[in-house]
Amino acid sequence: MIDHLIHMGGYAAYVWPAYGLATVCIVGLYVTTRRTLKAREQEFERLKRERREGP
Amino acid sequence: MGAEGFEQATFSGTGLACRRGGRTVFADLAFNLENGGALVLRGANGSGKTTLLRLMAGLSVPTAGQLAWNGTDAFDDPDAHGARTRFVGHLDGLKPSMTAAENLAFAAQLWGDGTAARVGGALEAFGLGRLAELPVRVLSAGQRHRLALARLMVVPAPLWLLDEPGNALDDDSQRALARVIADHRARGGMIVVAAHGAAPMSDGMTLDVSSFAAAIPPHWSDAA
Amino acid sequence: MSGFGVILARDLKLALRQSGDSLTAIGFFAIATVLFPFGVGPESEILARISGGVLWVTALLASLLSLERVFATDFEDGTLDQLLLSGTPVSLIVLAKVVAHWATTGIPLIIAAPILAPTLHLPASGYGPLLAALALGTPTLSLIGAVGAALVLGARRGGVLLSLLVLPLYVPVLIFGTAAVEAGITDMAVRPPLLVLAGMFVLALTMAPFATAVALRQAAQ
Amino acid sequence: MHKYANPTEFMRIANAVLPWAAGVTVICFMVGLPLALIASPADYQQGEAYRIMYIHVPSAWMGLMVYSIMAGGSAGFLIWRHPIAHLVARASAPLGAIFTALCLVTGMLWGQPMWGTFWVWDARLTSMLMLFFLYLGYLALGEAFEDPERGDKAAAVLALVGTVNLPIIHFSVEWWNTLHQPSIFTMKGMTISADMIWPLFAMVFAFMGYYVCILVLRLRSEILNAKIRNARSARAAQPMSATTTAATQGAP
Repeated sequence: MIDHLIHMGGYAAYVWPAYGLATVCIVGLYVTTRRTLKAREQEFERLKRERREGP
Repeated sequence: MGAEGFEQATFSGTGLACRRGGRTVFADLAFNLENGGALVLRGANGSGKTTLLRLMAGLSVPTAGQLAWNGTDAFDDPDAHGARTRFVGHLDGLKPSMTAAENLAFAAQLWGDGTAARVGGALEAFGLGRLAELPVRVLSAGQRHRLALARLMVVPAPLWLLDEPGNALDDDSQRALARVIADHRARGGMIVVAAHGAAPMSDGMTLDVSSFAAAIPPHWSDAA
Repeated sequence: MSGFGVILARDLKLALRQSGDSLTAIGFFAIATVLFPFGVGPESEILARISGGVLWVTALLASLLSLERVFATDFEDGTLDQLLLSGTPVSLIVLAKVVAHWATTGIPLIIAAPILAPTLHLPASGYGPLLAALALGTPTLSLIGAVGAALVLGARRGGVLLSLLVLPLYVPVLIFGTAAVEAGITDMAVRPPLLVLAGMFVLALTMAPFATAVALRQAAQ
Repeated sequence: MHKYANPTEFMRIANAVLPWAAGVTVICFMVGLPLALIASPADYQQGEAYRIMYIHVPSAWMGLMVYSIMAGGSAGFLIWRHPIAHLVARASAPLGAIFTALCLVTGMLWGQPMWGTFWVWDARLTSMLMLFFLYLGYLALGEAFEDPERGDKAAAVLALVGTVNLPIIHFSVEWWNTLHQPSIFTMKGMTISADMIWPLFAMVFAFMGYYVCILVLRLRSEILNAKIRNARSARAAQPMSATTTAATQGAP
């Protein structure tokens, strides 16, 4: 069963890259979105702290 | 200048707010102008004088408030409002490869009946008579600015909006500008001038644009 | 004369004074067309086969080349503000500008196309449809391109950006323009592709000036 | 201004939707992937290669759906003056572009085993290629201006112009395809049998759930970005006097 999954009836060279690319896109986009969100949240907090304490 | 006066009109703004460069520049700004009225806009750099002038001309759209001509919203018919407005900004709006006279003649055709008589008079008023046939690219910055001001007179319009007209002018031109403005107001025209130093008219009402910065309502992008 | 006529007359006068624009458009059209035989080889069968497509692609790029200046010069020297305050509806101002661009670029391309076609061994039966298709297609290219030209006013690297925005919208005109020439060459009916081109022209004529006017008013904010 | 206009209200709903969308995404992927990869039978013609369809079709569908959402957001912003509708469009655009690119690449990976060539000028695949360029134009135009709001408005107009042109492009490409291409190369040859429907549905809903999740995160990010820009430009615009007096008084 597993080797059938791996060989994909001889089309492994096409099916797996397709699913692999989809995974890279989906996970990659989630990670970058998460990272920019966190960076901006920290920047925003810093700006708010700075404004409260005066320049 | 033609003897015809402008018909009765009031030009007013209520609760005006405008954004520039991702920021609200002023809010809840109001003004009222009658025939013959003059308004001088004061305020530090970046306080929104130019933004307000472009808004009054209908070039910018306010984010709040109403700009009214005789009570009707100016933005209901932007073309009509444009036709009754003359705007002289930082850019002169002249074609370098065309001569001074051609530039004014184009304005005369575009805005009115295109009679060449007024072009000559306009050039004379600002001492540009002998430069009429020179292409604008050979004129100095001061001469170009005077040409842009001369264009105000080519076809009469009730509302004049001038953005720091005095900057590049020598004393004679300052006096010529003051005379032209006085005559415009005498015929019932209105004028709004953004100025730093001396305003080209002495009895104009003053409006400090930066004083309207305080009333800026919280925008969703404010840091609060 | 209405605002439309005044603006058009001035732009044509300016174009005559600086006739460089149309010369560069024709020059680019010529050199780009002549490049293909070097790339594809001088054999006449291959060249004849692709002549319609090559002429159309190079004409399309030549028209795109001069599009950026349609509003940019007026935007930079402040004339755009004076036009917007002239009481002439902005769509008419845009139409005047587009007709001026078409006159300085489209017409020279239509004139130059049959002169250049022999270098690609375009069969004799292809000349008529080529001229008809260009006559209907180049105004559509100017109209659609004007939307892009207004959108990129004041943008960084406006020229490159303009081609990225406008070329995908040029594909339908390219497809049916080339199809008209192909039909002429292969003695098929030339009317259908020309009718579709005419349809696209009318659609562009009605919608593009409005979109361009919105973009121009945004640029003048 | 109706109540979804200010972002705190809008984001309150978005944040409420997020966990549900995440749930749907995870479940659909967990159901869809095994079905797609293992359970559903091999296609009698193409063998296992057709399994690429379970990525290709949903991403094509998402590419188109996201563009229509962008058009809706842009229209809401330009025509009805909704102050943050354009943020939905700006936040969705990169997602739509990635889905369209994924559709194109998976189409090529599918084309190779089926027809021996990576790129097939099939009508729908070519239309997706054009859609990808429209996305690139939208993304490039949005970032091309110093004043961010100028970029928003210009990109919104482009999204509407693109929406009007997309059917025309598709019609032209469809006609052009039949003119030049013998029909064997088209994707229409694929008949979707009943047991292929469920994995396809699962994958489509998984993609949609994923889109909603990322959209909510990106919306938060866009709103924060606007606040950061505003705070910086507000400080820059403070009149000279205010900053000097504050400096002389020193920190409280």
